[in-house]
Amino acid sequence: MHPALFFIFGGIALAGAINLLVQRAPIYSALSLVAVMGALAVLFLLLGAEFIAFIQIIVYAGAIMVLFVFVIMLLNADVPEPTRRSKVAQAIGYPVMALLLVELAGFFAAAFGATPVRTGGYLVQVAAVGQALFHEFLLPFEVTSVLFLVGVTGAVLLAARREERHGAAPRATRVHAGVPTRAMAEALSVPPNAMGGAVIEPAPQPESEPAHARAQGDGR
Amino acid sequence: MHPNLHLWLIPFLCFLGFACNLLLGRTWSQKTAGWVGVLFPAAAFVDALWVVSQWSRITVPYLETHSPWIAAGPLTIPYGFQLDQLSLVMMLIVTGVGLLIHVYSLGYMAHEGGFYRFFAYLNMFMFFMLLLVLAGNYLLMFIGWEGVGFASYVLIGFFFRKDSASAAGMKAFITNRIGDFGFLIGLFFIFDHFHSFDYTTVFAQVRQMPVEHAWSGLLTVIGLLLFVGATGKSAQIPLYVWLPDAMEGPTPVSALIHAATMVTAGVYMVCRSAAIYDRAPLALSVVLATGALTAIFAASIGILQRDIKKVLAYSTVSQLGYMFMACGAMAYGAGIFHLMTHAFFKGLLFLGAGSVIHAMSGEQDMFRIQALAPGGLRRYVPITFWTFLIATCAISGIPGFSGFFSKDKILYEVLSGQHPNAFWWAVGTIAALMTSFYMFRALFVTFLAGPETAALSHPTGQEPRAVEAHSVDAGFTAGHAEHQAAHPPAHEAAHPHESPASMTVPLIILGILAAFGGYIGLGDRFENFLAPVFNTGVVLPTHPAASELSVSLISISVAVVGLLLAWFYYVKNRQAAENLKHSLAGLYRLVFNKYWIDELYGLVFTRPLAAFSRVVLWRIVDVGMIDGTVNGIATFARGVGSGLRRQESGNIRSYASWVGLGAVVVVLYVLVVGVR
Amino acid sequence: MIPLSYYLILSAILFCIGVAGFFFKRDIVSIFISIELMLNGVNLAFVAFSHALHSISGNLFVFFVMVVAAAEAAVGLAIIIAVVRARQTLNVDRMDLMKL
Amino acid sequence: MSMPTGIFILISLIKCAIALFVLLTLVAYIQLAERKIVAHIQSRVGPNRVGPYGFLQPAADAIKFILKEEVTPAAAHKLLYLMAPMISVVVALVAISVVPIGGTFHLFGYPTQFQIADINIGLLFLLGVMSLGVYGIVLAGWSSNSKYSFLGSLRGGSQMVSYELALGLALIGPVMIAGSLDLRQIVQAQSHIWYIIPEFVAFCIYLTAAFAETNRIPFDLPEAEGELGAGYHTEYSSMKFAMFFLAEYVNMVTVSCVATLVFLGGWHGPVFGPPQLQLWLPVFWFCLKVGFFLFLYIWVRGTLPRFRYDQLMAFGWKFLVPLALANVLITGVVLSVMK
Repeated sequence: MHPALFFIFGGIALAGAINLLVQRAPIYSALSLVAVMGALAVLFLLLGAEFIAFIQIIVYAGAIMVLFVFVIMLLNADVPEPTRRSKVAQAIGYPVMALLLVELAGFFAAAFGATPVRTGGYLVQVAAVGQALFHEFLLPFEVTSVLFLVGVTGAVLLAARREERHGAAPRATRVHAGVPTRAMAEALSVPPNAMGGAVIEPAPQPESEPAHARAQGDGR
Repeated sequence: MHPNLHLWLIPFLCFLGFACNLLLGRTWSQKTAGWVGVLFPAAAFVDALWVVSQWSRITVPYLETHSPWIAAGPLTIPYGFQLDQLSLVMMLIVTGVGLLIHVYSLGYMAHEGGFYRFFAYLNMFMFFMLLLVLAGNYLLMFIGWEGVGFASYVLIGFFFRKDSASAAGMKAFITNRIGDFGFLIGLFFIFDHFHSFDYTTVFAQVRQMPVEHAWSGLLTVIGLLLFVGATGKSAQIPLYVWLPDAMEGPTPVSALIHAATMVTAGVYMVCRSAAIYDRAPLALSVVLATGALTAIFAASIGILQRDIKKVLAYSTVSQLGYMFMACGAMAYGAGIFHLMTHAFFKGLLFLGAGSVIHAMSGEQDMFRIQALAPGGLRRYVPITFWTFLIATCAISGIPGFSGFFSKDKILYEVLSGQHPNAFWWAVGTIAALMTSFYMFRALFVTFLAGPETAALSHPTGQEPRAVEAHSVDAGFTAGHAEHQAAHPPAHEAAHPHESPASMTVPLIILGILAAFGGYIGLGDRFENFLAPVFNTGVVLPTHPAASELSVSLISISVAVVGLLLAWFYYVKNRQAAENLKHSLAGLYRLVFNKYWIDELYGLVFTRPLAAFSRVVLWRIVDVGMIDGTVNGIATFARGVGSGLRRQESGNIRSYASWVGLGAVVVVLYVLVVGVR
Repeated sequence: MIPLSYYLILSAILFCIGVAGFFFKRDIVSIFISIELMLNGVNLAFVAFSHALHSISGNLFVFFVMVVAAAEAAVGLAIIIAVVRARQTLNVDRMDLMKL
Repeated sequence: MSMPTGIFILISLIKCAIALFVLLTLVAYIQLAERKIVAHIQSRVGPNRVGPYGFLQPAADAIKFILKEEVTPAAAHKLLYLMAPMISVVVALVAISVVPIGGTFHLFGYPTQFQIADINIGLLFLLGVMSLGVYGIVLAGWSSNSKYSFLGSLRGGSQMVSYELALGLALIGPVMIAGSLDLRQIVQAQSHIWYIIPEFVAFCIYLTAAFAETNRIPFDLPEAEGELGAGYHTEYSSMKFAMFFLAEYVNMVTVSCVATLVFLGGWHGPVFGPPQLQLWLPVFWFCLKVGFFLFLYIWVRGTLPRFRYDQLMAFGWKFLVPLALANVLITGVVLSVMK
C-alpha cells in the first residue's frame, strides 16, 4: 500500500506545486500550497513522522498559510500586471531550474536509490520528540523561542498604522455601492491603487512656494 | 577537611558593586549610589574577616580552582585563587583600607559630579586589586595587574574635562604599559620554561634549581623582567614619573590607589616571586639598588615641593623604595610589614591632606594654606591635625609609631641581613633623615601659623608652576566651584572647617592603626607569620654587623634630627631657610624642578619618538605605503565597481536568478570535485 | 517498498519549482509563497533522511524550520504590508529604487 | 493488526455510514431543540406545527433547503465560492472521525472500537483538522466579493486563529497529566478522577475558546446578523448555506465530544447489568455528557449578549492565552513536584 499512497500524495503535492507556479492570482497559489502541505503531511506520516505531520497541518496549513490568505485578502492582491523587467530571469530561469533539478535528482538517485523506505520502518513517537526537544535541543529551542518573540514584536511594529502614531485623524470610511473591492479596500483604508491592475503614480506634491516669492513674481 | 572559603566571592562582591553603579547609578540619587558603592566593599571586607575566622581550619596554602578560563594546547589557566599568609595580609589591607577610603569618599566627593561613576570605578579598582592579590596563577594576577592599571587611569582622569587630569591619566597608563611589557615578557619566559602559570607548579620547579650567579641565568632574567613590571606599577626609578602627576585624581583615589594599595602591587609581586629572586642574587642586588636610589632620590625632591599632595606623592615613591630595599635584602617579611604600616599612615596622610584641601575649599599649596588660615590651620581642623601628626610621626620613624618598627626593621636587614650592604644602608638612613625633614616641614607649614609676611610664601626667582596653577584639585570641576560659592571665597575670608563625620571617622580609625599598627611586628611576630611563604629553600647566613639596638638608635636620632631641622627652618627661623635657598640656588633649582627628569625623558625618549613617528611612520609609512595601498585598492575597486554596476539592475528577480545560477554552480562543483 | 531516492527527488522537484516561482512570479506575495514551497521541499528531504538514518534529528530540524518559517512569515508579511502601503504596488518589478 | 485489509475497510465504511447518519440527524434535531429551548427561555412556544410538538420540523427545513434557488453572485470568484462550504463541512465531518464514544466490541468476529479511526495522536489530529476550518470561512467571505461577507470572514478568520491558540493550550494541561495524545488513553487515565477537577481553569478556558471556535454566541461576530447581514455566508443560499449550517453544528458536536473526553471522563460512568448493557452503558454516559454540553450551548445562546469585536480580541489575547500559559506552567510544576 505504501507505493500507492506515495504516488497518490506525491502526485497531489507535485500537481499542487505546478499549479502554484502556473496560477497567476496569488490566492490560488496560496491554496495550491495548502494542498501541497496537506499532501506532504501524509508523506510525513508514511515516513513515520507523526508529530511533524500534524504540526505541518496545524502550524503551516492552519496558521502560516491562513496568514498568507489574510494578507492576500487584505491587500486584495490580484493578477499582477505583466511586466518583463528582468531579462536575466527570463533568459536563465528555466535552464537554471532544470539544471538544479538534474543535479539534485541525479545525485539523489545515484546515492540513495538502494535505500528502502517502509511503513513502520522507523516511527518517531511524540514523546521521543519531546524528549529530544527539551534535552538535546534545548538551547536551539529556547533560541528559536526568542527569535519568534522578536519576530512577532517586529511584525506588530511594522504593520502598525503610521497615521495613528502621528495622531492624524483616521481616514473616513466611505461605502461605494457597486464597486465592492474598492469599498473593501477603503474600509480597511488600504490605498485603492494597491489593488493590482494599473499602478497609479502617486500625485506629485504641490511645491509649496514661499508666499513672498510668489508675490515678487506677480509684481514683475 | 577544608571548609570551602569561596574566595572568588570577595572580588566578585566588588564587581557587583561596580556593575550596579555603572549600569544603574545614573538613575540613582547621590545618596543611593554612594551607599551602594560602600556597601559592596563592606560586604567584601566582612567576607574577608570571615575568611580570617576560618584561618585555623585550613591548610596553607589554600587553593581554590574553578572552571578553566583558557584551555589551549598545553596552556591551561583555571580561575584559580590562592590564599596564604601573604595574600591574607594583602587582602585585609585592600579590603580594610579600601572600605575606609570608600566611606571617606562619601564625604569628600559629595560636591562632585559623576558621583556614581566615581564609586563604580573605585569598586572596579577593588575588584581588580583583590583579583591581583588572591590570584592563584601569574596570568590571573596579570589580569588584576592590568585591571588596576586601567582603574587607575580612569580615576586619575576622573575630572576628564581638565586637560592636565586626562594627560596625567594617559601618562600613568603609558608609563605602566612600559613596565607591563617587561612583566609580560617575564611571563612568557615563565611559561616557556615551566609550562604553567600556577604559583605552586612554577615554584615547585624553581625549588629544584640552583642559585644563579650569571646575568644571563634564566631566573635572573625572569626576575629582572618581572622587576621591570614592578618599577612601572610601584613607581621606581626610572618609571616613577607618573605617580606625582597621578595626584590630578581625586584625593581618595590618591590615598587608595597611589599610596595604600595599587602601587604596592609591585612589592607584592616581587615578594610572591620570592622563590625566583632568592635564586637570582644579581637580580636582587638590582632591586636593592633601585629601591635605595629611589628612596633617597624621591625624598630629596619631596623636600622642596609646595603642593601638599606632591609632597606625599614623592614620599610614597620614596617609601616604596624602602619596600624594594627590603625585598632586595631578602627580607620580604619586613617589606610586607612596611607595606602594611605604609598603607595605614600614607592612607591617613592622604586622607588628612584631602581633609585639609576640603577645609580650604580646594587649596593645595601648603604655603598659601598657611597664609590663608590665620593663626594656623590647626585651630580649625583639630581632628585632621592630630591624625596627620600621628601619621607624620609614623612615617618619620618616631619611636613608638608604626613606621618606626617597619622602617627600622628594613634598615637593620639591609645592614646585617642575608645580603648585607652598608652603603645602601647609609643611603636609606639619609633618606630617612630627609623623610623626617620634609614630612615635618609639611606638617608645620600646613597646620601651624606662619609669618605674617606674604613675601615668604611666594619664593622669589623661579615661580613654580604649581603656584600658578594654584592647585591641582582647586576648583577641579563645577563641584568645588559650587562649594566655593556656598562658602565665601577662600582668598578673601577663609573659613576653614572641619570635615564631616564620614571623613573624620576613617581618619581616626587609620590614626589608631598608624599609631599602634607597628606593635604587631614586635619580636618579629609578623615576619614569622609570613615566613612560610618566603621559605624558598635558600637560606643564607646573616651577618649581624651591628646590634639591632644600635641601628635603631641611629634611626631614632636621624628622625629626631629631621624633626628639629624642619622646626628650625620652618617655625623658628624662616629667614634661615631663605638664606640657605639663596646660597644653594643651583641645587635648589635642580631639586625644585625634580632634577628635570620629565624634561630629560621628553628630550631623550618622547621627542625622538615623536620625530620618528612624524617623519618615518607618518610621512613614509602611513602616507606613502599604507594610504597608498589603501587608495590604490580603492581606485581599483572603483574601477571594477563601475564595470560591475551594470549588473545591479535593482530587480529582485534578476538578483534571485544570479543566486540560483550560483547555487547551480556550487552544487555542480561539489558533485564533481567532492567535499574535502 | 520504494527507494528513499523517490522522496528525495520529489523534494528536489518541489524545491526547484519554488526556485522557479521566485524567478517568474511578479507579485511579492507569490514570491513569498514560493519561498515557503522551497522550505517544504527541504522539510520533506529532512524527514526522509530522518527515516533512512533512524535519527530523530531530521524531525526536529523540520520543527525548527517551521517555527522559523512562522516567524519569517509574520515579519515578511508585515514588511509586505508596509512596502505596499509605501509603494502602492505589489509588483516587484516596480520596486526598483535600488537600481542604477 | 490481525484484521484483513478488506474487512478493515468494510468495517470502517459501515462505521462511517452510521456516524454520518447519526450526525446529520442529530444536527437536525439539535437545531429543533435549540429553537424550542430558546423559545421557552424567551417564554414562547417555538415550532409546533409540523408533526407532534414540531418533531418533523427538521425534515421540512431540509426539504426547504434543497428546493430553494441557488444564487451565485455575478462578481464572485466562482471556484472558491463553490469550494468554501465544502471545505467547511468536510473539515467538520473529518474531525469527528477520531472521536471515541465507547469501549471495544466485536463485529464480524473482530474486535473493534466505537470510533471510526483509532489513531494514537487523536487529539493532535483533531486540532490539526479543526485549524483548517478557518479556510471555509475566509474563502467564503472573500470569494463572495461583498463587503459584509468580507468583514465577516476577516473577523471569523482572526477570531478562530486567535482562539485556537487558547483552545490548544487549554488541552495541553490534561495531556500533560495523562501523558498521551491518544484520546482513548486520556479517557482511561480519568478512571479515578475526571480532569475537570484538577484542570478546572483549563476547562473554563477550553469552554470559552470552543464557543469562539464554533462562532457561537457570545462570540458569533463573523455572522453577527445585526451588523453584517449574515456575515461570511450572506451571499449563500440553499444547500451551500445548509453546508455552513451543518458545519457549525457538527463543530459544536465535535468540541462537545472533546470536552467530554478530555475533561468529563469520556464514557466513564456506573456500569452494571448484563454484557450487552455493559457494552452500551458507556456509550449512553458519553452521549449524556455530550448532550449536556449541547444544552449548555443553547442555554448560553438564550442568555448572553454578543461581545464587541475589540473586546473579543483583547479577551482572547490578553486574558485567555496568558491564563492558559500560566495553567500549563503550573501544571508542569505540580507534575514535576509530585513525580
